[in-house]
Amino acid sequence: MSAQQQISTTQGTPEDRQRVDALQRLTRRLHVRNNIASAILAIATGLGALLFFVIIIKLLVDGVPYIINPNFYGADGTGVVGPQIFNTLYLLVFSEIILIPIALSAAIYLVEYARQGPLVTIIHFAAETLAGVPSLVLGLFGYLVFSSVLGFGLSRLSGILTLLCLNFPVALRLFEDALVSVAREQREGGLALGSSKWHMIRTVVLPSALPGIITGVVLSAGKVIAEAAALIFTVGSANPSNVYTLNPMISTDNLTIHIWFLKTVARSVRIRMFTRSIYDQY
Amino acid sequence: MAANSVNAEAVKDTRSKRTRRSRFSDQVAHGVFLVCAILIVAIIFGIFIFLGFNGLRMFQDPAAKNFFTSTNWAPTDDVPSYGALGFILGSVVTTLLSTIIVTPLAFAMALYMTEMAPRWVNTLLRPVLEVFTGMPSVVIGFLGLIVLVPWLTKLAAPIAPSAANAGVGWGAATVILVIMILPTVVSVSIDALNAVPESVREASLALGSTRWQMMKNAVLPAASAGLATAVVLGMTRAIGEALAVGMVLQGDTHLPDGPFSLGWFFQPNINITNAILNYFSEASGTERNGYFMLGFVLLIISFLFICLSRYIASRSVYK
Amino acid sequence: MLTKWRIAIILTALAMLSVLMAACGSDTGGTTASSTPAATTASTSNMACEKGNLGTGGSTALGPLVQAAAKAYQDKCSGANITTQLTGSGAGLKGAHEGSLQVGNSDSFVNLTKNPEYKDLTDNQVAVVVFAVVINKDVTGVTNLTSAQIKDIYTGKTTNWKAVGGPDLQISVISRPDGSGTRNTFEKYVLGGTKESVSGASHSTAKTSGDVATNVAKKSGAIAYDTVDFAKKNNLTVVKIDGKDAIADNVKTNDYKFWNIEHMYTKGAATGLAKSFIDYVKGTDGASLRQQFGFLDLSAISSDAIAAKTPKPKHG
Amino acid sequence: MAQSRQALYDVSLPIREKQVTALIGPSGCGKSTFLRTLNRMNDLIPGTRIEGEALFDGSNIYAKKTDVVLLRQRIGMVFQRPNPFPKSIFENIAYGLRVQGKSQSFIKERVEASLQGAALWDEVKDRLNTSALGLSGGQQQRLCIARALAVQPEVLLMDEPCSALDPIATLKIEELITELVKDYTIVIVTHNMQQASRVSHFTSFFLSGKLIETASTVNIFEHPRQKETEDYISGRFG
Repeated sequence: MSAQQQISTTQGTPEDRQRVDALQRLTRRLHVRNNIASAILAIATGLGALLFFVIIIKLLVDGVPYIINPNFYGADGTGVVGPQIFNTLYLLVFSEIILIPIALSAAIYLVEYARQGPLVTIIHFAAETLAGVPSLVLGLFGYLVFSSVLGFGLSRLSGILTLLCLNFPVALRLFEDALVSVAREQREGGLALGSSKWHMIRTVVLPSALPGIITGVVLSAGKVIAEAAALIFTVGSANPSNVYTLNPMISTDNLTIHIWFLKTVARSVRIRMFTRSIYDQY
Repeated sequence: MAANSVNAEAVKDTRSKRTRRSRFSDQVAHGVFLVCAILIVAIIFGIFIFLGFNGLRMFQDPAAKNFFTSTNWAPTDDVPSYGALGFILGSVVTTLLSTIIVTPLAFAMALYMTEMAPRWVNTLLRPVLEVFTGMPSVVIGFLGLIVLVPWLTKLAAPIAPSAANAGVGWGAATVILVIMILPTVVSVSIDALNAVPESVREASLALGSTRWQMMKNAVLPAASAGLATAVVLGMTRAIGEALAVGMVLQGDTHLPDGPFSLGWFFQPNINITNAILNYFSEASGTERNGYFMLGFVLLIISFLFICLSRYIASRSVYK
Repeated sequence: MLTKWRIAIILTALAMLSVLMAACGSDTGGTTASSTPAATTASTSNMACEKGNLGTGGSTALGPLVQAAAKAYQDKCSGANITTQLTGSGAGLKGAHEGSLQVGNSDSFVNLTKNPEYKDLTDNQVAVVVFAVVINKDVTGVTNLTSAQIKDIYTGKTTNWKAVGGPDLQISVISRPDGSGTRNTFEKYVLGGTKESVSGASHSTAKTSGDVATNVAKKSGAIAYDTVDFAKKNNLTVVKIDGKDAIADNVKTNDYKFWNIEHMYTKGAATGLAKSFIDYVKGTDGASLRQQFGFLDLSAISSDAIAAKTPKPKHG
Repeated sequence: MAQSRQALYDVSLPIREKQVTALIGPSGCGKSTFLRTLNRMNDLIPGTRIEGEALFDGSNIYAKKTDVVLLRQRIGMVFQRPNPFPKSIFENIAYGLRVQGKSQSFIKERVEASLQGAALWDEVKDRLNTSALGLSGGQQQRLCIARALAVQPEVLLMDEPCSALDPIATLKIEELITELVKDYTIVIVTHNMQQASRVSHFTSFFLSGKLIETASTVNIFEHPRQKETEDYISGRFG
């Protein structure tokens, strides 16, 4: 930009001069305060960031030697996590298989079918409340309902169902966002062609919302991989020896429970070492 | 002509059949979706009912009447006592303390990142924050155990009652909670600050405020509801955090001896989640219901937090 | 949305990485698992194999035996999946009662006065476990403790090793949690029915047998109780109780009192895989495993000794 | 920031004290950008580059030693859309004074004076503590003017202050401007030529980032010297 302009004011009157001088002194003080505050903010951010980076670096430095060691993934003996990785993935895959259709259906209902009203408010409130329930409490609930009352025992199935409770509100929210973001015109275009609502949703809304749905799936997957408290009472903390099966009724531990169990139950130095690298799989 | 009309009939017929079928499938789909949506309500009701029923059943036992008033949790004594106040105190103290530490730090980070930081800082820090928001709590607890606890043991030995145990307890738990909830509170605060329209900032600057005055007097008040929500969310997370905190608390069922003091923060201590985590699986009878009751207490507290955050959010100016 | 996507990509990449690694892991893992069958028991078998899933859990003292037996059983009988949780006797009984486990392993009899609801559990006695009082290696000169001395330590009356003939060193008392079968046995047969009542900074609770072993080895001036087997395998110093060594001969006659019968409780009578597996643990097939993990056979114990450990049914 | 583009070329324009100077021109002609250079609000847009100088009170606004905060305290601004803070009416007006750390009694006095100056006092005097967001659009805009007046600036920049308002509210603002000019130097950007002719003493016509013509309002509307100006004023394009 190139510009030249001039604003003229009264040069002369002493009152004006005085006023400007006073303002000048004031702003100088303000600048000092501004600089102090900015420095404090920057330092706080620096400290926070330092904390996070130190943790990441610590995990990487301690974990990588195990990550690249194939024995680490073995099935048998101390200091191997082959079964735990398998179980983490098992829980991940099957909990998503149950979660996706249910949460997606609920999201479709809320976005496409439901009229604004008490029901929708209740469902949203329920979802928000469920999202705030501590996972340990969900674990107690899972133990009561799935392990004891329904008789699934300590099993992968109980764990998967508990994970469904844990992830339902998260996935519902993300799926809803994904569906809402599909443009109105696209829907109307579909309906105008005379297709039924469900047909329109299947052929128009779902494909357009796919990226958002995938985001929801991946984010809920992150929660499954990280979860432990909800699973301790529902899938247990031990493995049968032939763990590589799809059998949903057996009790198995996952990576996070494994670390917890080792740290509180079996503390041997060697085992302690390898758990550091768990984050890296995550 | 006749052939034509027959054809038309046939076409009409198949068409109506198809519409009927599609209308039917639409209704089935609608029903299924409704059931799935209702399921979430059923789950949350189920949680309240099952935990509440099992938890409140403990009060059939007259020994449980001091649940909220005593700190003596001794379920296997000859005269059992079910005072859970110590657990509740532990959860409340660590949660409040970590919130008090996190709040200014998180607001400072969020302000810096939204109002002042060069772009590369955000590019670098945002993904880190997101990853830490989803970090397994076990990993943090584990790091706490191998890094923080030995370090605190050395540092806090002079003020702790037992030098060997000085690293564990409420102090370590508070630090762990700070690491656990800081990313959440920062992320939500950043969203709240970003929701404040640029015009508010312009208005402040045009009136001759410095950037700091703009943040303090215009942006923070405008984002106050969102920021409060962030803090409440952090507290919800903190009060329910189990494994990471349990790993560094290492207390049994009793508060330390003596009056509440600084030393309490640097010796094995207790909270609600640690009690459930360690003793639920072995408990039976009234004690078992006692742990359900503790779970129910957690549930109620987090429910109140959710209600609070909803109330705050409903009052927010910018969404 | 953009950040979400970035995270999504990071997570997907990591997830795929771990799938890849797990795939490699399970390849090698599968072969190691199947290449180490329990050859010792292969020939003697005339047992009936059962298929299905069995969740066992509870006592951390009995746990290693059950785990090893489960592995041997599964190697022999494909189609059986047996899991063993090491969570404590109380948890085993509770699990069996509430249905989260099919078999509850316990170091002690069900206490029906305290837990009347457990009357639905059926007792299956499988072996005898011997416990020991163990001390940290710093405590020199202490080789024997009387029941009374141990009682004083665990009720907080004695706080220094000097009082029982040891060095001038604070006693660090390690307990097991309430509900632990080991603790019940300890209180009943060593403390003579008195409850432990130590608290404060010199007291700590170890959740499992393995945890006890680690803590005693680590903590200066520590005293604890654990199974003889864990004590031996972790090279802990075992003390005599009332002058009696923790050896089989003293147990058979009940001269050494700190032992108990190991139980595998089932809800109702054991059937199917549960019955088959319990028979395996206590039968001839499990003999070598029992020996390996330091358990004595029930048949080796005098009937008087057994009777002394069995709770008398109440009169009236 | 996909594209960078020069918004203004060789603009040279005097602004006279205690007069209303109107900047007119079609959308995107650079008149708002020009206005924002006068109190350096364009600093807020990342990647802006400025050459040349703007003289205010004898010194260059773009000189290195210029204190932007001081500058903005002396040159107030009213924006296109009313942008009250989500605070009470009183706190909105008091904002700039609090920034300057004035005493409470002084603030009270100034708040009333500025609200009266902005012809809003009678409408809001009974509800000074209610939220400013509850006011109508026209009231909000007058509130923003009052807010700018409260700190007693020497110059008032107005960026299409009426574009988001209905005709009645617009009329009120226009009346207000003619009142204010007795004490303030006002620069107003408007796309509404009638408005420019009603309120301003001098008018400058911008087109594609260039200053085409600047003259007294009467002259520019009745005897435009440039062809483009004439075309625009007579409504032949724009």
